Amino acid sequence: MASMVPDVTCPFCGCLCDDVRVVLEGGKVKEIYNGCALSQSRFAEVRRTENRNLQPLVRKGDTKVPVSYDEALNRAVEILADADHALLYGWASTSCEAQIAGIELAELLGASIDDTSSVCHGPSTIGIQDVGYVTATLGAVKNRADVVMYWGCNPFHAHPRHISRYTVFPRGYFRKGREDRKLVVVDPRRTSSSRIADLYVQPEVGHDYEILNALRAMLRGAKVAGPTVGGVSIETLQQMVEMMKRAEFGALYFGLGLSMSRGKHRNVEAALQLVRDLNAQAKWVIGAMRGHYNVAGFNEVCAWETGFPFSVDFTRGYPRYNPGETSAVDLISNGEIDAILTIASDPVSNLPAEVAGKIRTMPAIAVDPFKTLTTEAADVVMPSAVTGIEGPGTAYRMDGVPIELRRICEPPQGLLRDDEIVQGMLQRLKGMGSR
Amino acid sequence: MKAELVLANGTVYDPANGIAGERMDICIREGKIVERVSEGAQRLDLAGKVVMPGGVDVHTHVTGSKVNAGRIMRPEDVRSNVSPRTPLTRSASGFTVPNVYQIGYTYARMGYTTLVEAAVPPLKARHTHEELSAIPILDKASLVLMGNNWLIMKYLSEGRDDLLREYVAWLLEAAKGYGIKIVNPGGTEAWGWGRNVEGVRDKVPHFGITPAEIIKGLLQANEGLNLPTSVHLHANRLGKPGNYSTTLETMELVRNATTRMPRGQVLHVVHLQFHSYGGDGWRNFRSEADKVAAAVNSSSNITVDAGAVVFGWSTTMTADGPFEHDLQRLTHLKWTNADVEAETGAGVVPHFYSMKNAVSVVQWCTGLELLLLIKPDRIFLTTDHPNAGSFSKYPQIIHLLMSRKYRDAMMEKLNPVCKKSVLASLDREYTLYDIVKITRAGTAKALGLLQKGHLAPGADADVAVYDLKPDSTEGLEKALSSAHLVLKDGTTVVRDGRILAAPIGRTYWVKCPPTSKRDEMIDGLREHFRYYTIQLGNYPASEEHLMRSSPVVPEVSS
Amino acid sequence: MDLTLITGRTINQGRGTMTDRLGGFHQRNSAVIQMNGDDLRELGLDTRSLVRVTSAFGQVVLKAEEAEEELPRGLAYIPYGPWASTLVGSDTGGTGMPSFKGMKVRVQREAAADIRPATALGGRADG
Amino acid sequence: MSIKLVVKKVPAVGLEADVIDPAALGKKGLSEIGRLQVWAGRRTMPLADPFDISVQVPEEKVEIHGDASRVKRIGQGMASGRIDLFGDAGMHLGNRMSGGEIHVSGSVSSWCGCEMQGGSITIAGNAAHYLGGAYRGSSAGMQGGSITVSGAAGGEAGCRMADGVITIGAGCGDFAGVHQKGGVIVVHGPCGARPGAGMTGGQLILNGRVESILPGAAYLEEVQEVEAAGTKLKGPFLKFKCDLAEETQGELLILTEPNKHLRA
Repeated sequence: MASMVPDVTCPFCGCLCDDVRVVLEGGKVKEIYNGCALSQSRFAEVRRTENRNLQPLVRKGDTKVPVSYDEALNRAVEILADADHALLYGWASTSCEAQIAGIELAELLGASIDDTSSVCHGPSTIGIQDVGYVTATLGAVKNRADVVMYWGCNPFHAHPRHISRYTVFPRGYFRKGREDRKLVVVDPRRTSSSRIADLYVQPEVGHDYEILNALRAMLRGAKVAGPTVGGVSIETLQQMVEMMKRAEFGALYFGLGLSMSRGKHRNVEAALQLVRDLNAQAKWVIGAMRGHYNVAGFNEVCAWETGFPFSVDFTRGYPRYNPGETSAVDLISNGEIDAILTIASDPVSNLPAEVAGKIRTMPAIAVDPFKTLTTEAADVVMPSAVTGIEGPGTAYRMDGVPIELRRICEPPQGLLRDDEIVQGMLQRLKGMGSR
Repeated sequence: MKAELVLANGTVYDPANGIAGERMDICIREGKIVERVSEGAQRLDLAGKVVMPGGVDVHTHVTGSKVNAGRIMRPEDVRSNVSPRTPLTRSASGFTVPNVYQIGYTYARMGYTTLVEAAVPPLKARHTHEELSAIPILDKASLVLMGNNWLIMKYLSEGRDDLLREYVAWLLEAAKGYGIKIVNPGGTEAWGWGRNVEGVRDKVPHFGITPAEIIKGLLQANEGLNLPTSVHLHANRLGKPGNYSTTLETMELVRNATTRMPRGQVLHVVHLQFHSYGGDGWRNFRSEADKVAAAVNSSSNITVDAGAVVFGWSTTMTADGPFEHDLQRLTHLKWTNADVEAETGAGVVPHFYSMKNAVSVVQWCTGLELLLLIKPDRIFLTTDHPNAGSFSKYPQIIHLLMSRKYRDAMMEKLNPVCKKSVLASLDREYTLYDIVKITRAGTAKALGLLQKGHLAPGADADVAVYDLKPDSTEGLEKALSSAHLVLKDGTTVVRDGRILAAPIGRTYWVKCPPTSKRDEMIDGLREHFRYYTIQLGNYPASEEHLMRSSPVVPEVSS
Repeated sequence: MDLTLITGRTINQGRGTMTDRLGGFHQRNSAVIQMNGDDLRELGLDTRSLVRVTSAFGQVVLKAEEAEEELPRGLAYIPYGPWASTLVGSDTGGTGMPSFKGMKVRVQREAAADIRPATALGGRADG
Repeated sequence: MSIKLVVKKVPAVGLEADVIDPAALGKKGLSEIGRLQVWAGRRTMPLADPFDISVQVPEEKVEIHGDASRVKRIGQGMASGRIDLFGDAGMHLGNRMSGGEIHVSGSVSSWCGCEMQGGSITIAGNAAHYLGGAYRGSSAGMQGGSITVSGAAGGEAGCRMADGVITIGAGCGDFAGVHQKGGVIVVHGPCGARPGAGMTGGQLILNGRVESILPGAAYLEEVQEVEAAGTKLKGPFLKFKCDLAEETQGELLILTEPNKHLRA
């Protein structure tokens, strides 16, 4: 018998769309409405089992054998408690409840904890720590913006409904629709998102800082030597400055094109300062296009629990923060880590190969609903329910709005949630008494 | 055998019950103050110690999206004050933007047992409650921002007081909030376009309504719903030279408003220090605290809190978005802003109050003048944490209030502008009795938390005991920062400044019964949610987010 | 041919990470290098040929294809995944962020070797 | 003679030795020094574990021999005394020091001399990133004292510098003198991209070939020589006002000869 669940929050990208309608049949997801292609895949995968871990595994000799959660949790705690400097990594695609337990576990262990933001928008946060963050919720942009700019990101591929649900197409209180807004796209690639832009600016790769620097200088009335800056003509830059100054409400969304290319946090900082300076004569806000559905949530949880947003080192019993030293890639490549717990992430696939290689040389625990290179490489594997579909929780949208994740169907037989697994490790560690 | 305890021979201060330093026993059973206990009860001899109710902070910014934005933006503040975990406590960090554990432990060590989060955007209430739930030991309540809410301004402009009241009731439950908070009414909405409103008669762009109408409309809804506390108001033109006239005009709006609730006040004006400035620019910037104090003293239905300044670094953070933009243009420090769709906004800017700077010193004088000139049952001690300073500095402010000599010694080190201040002429020295009024008795009453802020039978057994010498301020700050003993619901949580236990505190919120207008209001709400980016069904914060959820159900008036 | 490489998301890369990280869909959509059409033709390649891509940190065999998300000459794009990660160095320049975008790579026609499956990559000693 | 520490074995996860402060060690006897705590990850151990310690005459002078490249925080916050390091040093060498001297015959890792108030650091080899820089969120980096590197430096040398002198014998990475507001930075070798980004004050002098400069660097004139930190540097220099993107600007001086491409 089919039933329809409304207002389901999609646990995939930072848009965290909460208007998905899921049709269930026999307790399984049959199909969904309102979700994008990424959302379709996300809900579809829950039907299949061959790509999932279904049983806790522990390596004995060179094979991994099925065990109970109890045995897997004991082995995991044994590994972590034995380490001089463990790293608890991932956290971006799980609930705040699991993250809260993970931070307490890191503190009790004297370990370091980091989420995927250190290799995503970590540099953006570092830029914010230098100059601040003049932002707004997505609805403020939907209701007021007459100029929307996307810089170094390709929403049609990474955040498919961002443009249609939040910024340029929807009906806002003060804006009727697409015709009421100017769309500007700045990207070295002629992306599909740029096809619908009113103004497309194509810089040379890795010259964002020069362009932003020129825009800021021109905004202050300085004359910038041409004919081009970073492959963009002075006339185009002047056109951008005029358009930005005349905006009633402008919004600049930026992606990894700024935080990953040469300049990294300084690129983002220049964009943050440009938007800050614009507020002297217009009204502008800026927003980071956060990738995973709860990577922003980890930064919020980690900040209220420890004071710092990511890359936190508890080895001295209190939190320390220094991305570039206490961040996952640096800790591992500098050889400072001797055991790793990965949850809701796949570092062996996504981090540089040298780092992935080092992860393979140390005792490793992986918590993930799906088979990944990280779970294949791990010594202890604990499968978990898919948060947001098979387990409830809280997540934070890219603009900081907290939204409930729902459980809409049962996980495969006997699987625990991420937070239950992390709590399991935490209680066992507390049971071992102080070391 | 029920848990029974007697706090014997202490020197008790309980102004709500007229007790000013009497040696008496306080009996406790199962977390409550009781008339008497059985013989077998445990006795604690507190001879020579001062006993008072647990502190109740009426206005502090400790949780939620703008506080967290402050933590994220200021790692330099977070790393300036760290302490490692112990078997009983989590690690603590931060000074003006402390983490949740630092907040709970520091308040508890100071003998505070209840706090009120001063501002919650309803759309992000879930975030506030996740942080409130993480703060150990203290009971909490939070105030819901409504002074720039689109639907409220719409109902006010259409004269639909009935739907307004129903929506306010629904919003309080959706945000699990305890009371109504108004911040720069209309001004933060104007900031949605980069603008502001200038005075209480100024029209809000696109909504055609004035701050005065917003204040009076919400005040009427507050009394119509019999809410336990009054409206808490952050007036227009905060921080502007010459803004005292707006403050007087604002207070005038409620001159003849009344309430049936035991709290007595119809309006609580927050961090009055920031709203008591004269002059027309920074050169002739001066305090008008005496004029503002006179207005408060002459009114019978207004309470205020000080927002007193502490020298050194602070982190200013408020829903008053335009103010923070103006401050950043003045000081060029880093600035975070967060407009919230259809509801409110926020701004965060670090700030340094310098002993050598004339403006900072005038602000310092203004706060103390208000505290010394206004009657002690009408003004409460706050620093609008962390805007004017960290709450951990309350003991220093108490010391300044209790000792003219200490004030004079401090003024020697300051910019000489303080020599010409009203403060320099004030001799008044607070008694301990008055201090208890402005830090627990008065605040609990104004909040309508009738089981707090006093030690008569029936009250919660939240008790703070200090090593205070009766008539000297020597060692005062240390004694107040590190209580001899603190009980929360009868459980010992602090002894000699050390945390012994970290129980979970309650979260108070108001659950108004729906009236006949509920359905009509909900229909309007469903229509209004077209301008949100979250579904109506996912908007309310669920009760599970609250640790020890403690709803208060006001009785329905005709 | 020397090119500047950007790694990043594509919609199918996103779907691939969801449906089956170790399976064919992910490999078909992430073990690819998107290039400008003229660069492809200059190398005498078409969308069935295999290429060997070499950076200062590693090398990997991928399928070449003309970018739908149009690239200027001299620019190449590989979706995130174990194939792209083989080419990325771990020096973060004191920021925590490796250089995922903007590094120099050499692209050559590959006749012999085939695309290695994900399970053979991820920093394997024999990878 | 002084207090001598010879590296025996640095733990696999690295070591943090912020106790190595000449003034503190100078007042202690051998056994007491040996018992001081150092950190390997979350585990503490006595200083005598990773180091062989010998003390002839207790004195505010510490020698460190052997490979200390993975020993962090040597000389952190020191106020007086001297450290001679015959080898490489780890991160945060001499950070927040207010006085005294550190001499390193090898190279140092990142955050060397961060937010130092006074004293001097001389490095015969290279330095990594954030030399004399600011930690995350801090409004100022180096505020006094001097750092002299004979070799090269990494990125963001002198980040948010407020005062003091940094001299780099060879080249440096990107963003030299980023958000500099005072003090003097001199780079003798080739310099990466974007020097003087966000500069609001101070002097940034580049004697080697500069990869590229920002649009916010406004050319003023050519000057024959430059007076910086009490010494005269012979030019000619191209003099720029930098960074026009900020409220105020600092002085960016680039040796003309190797940088003709900048004025093309």
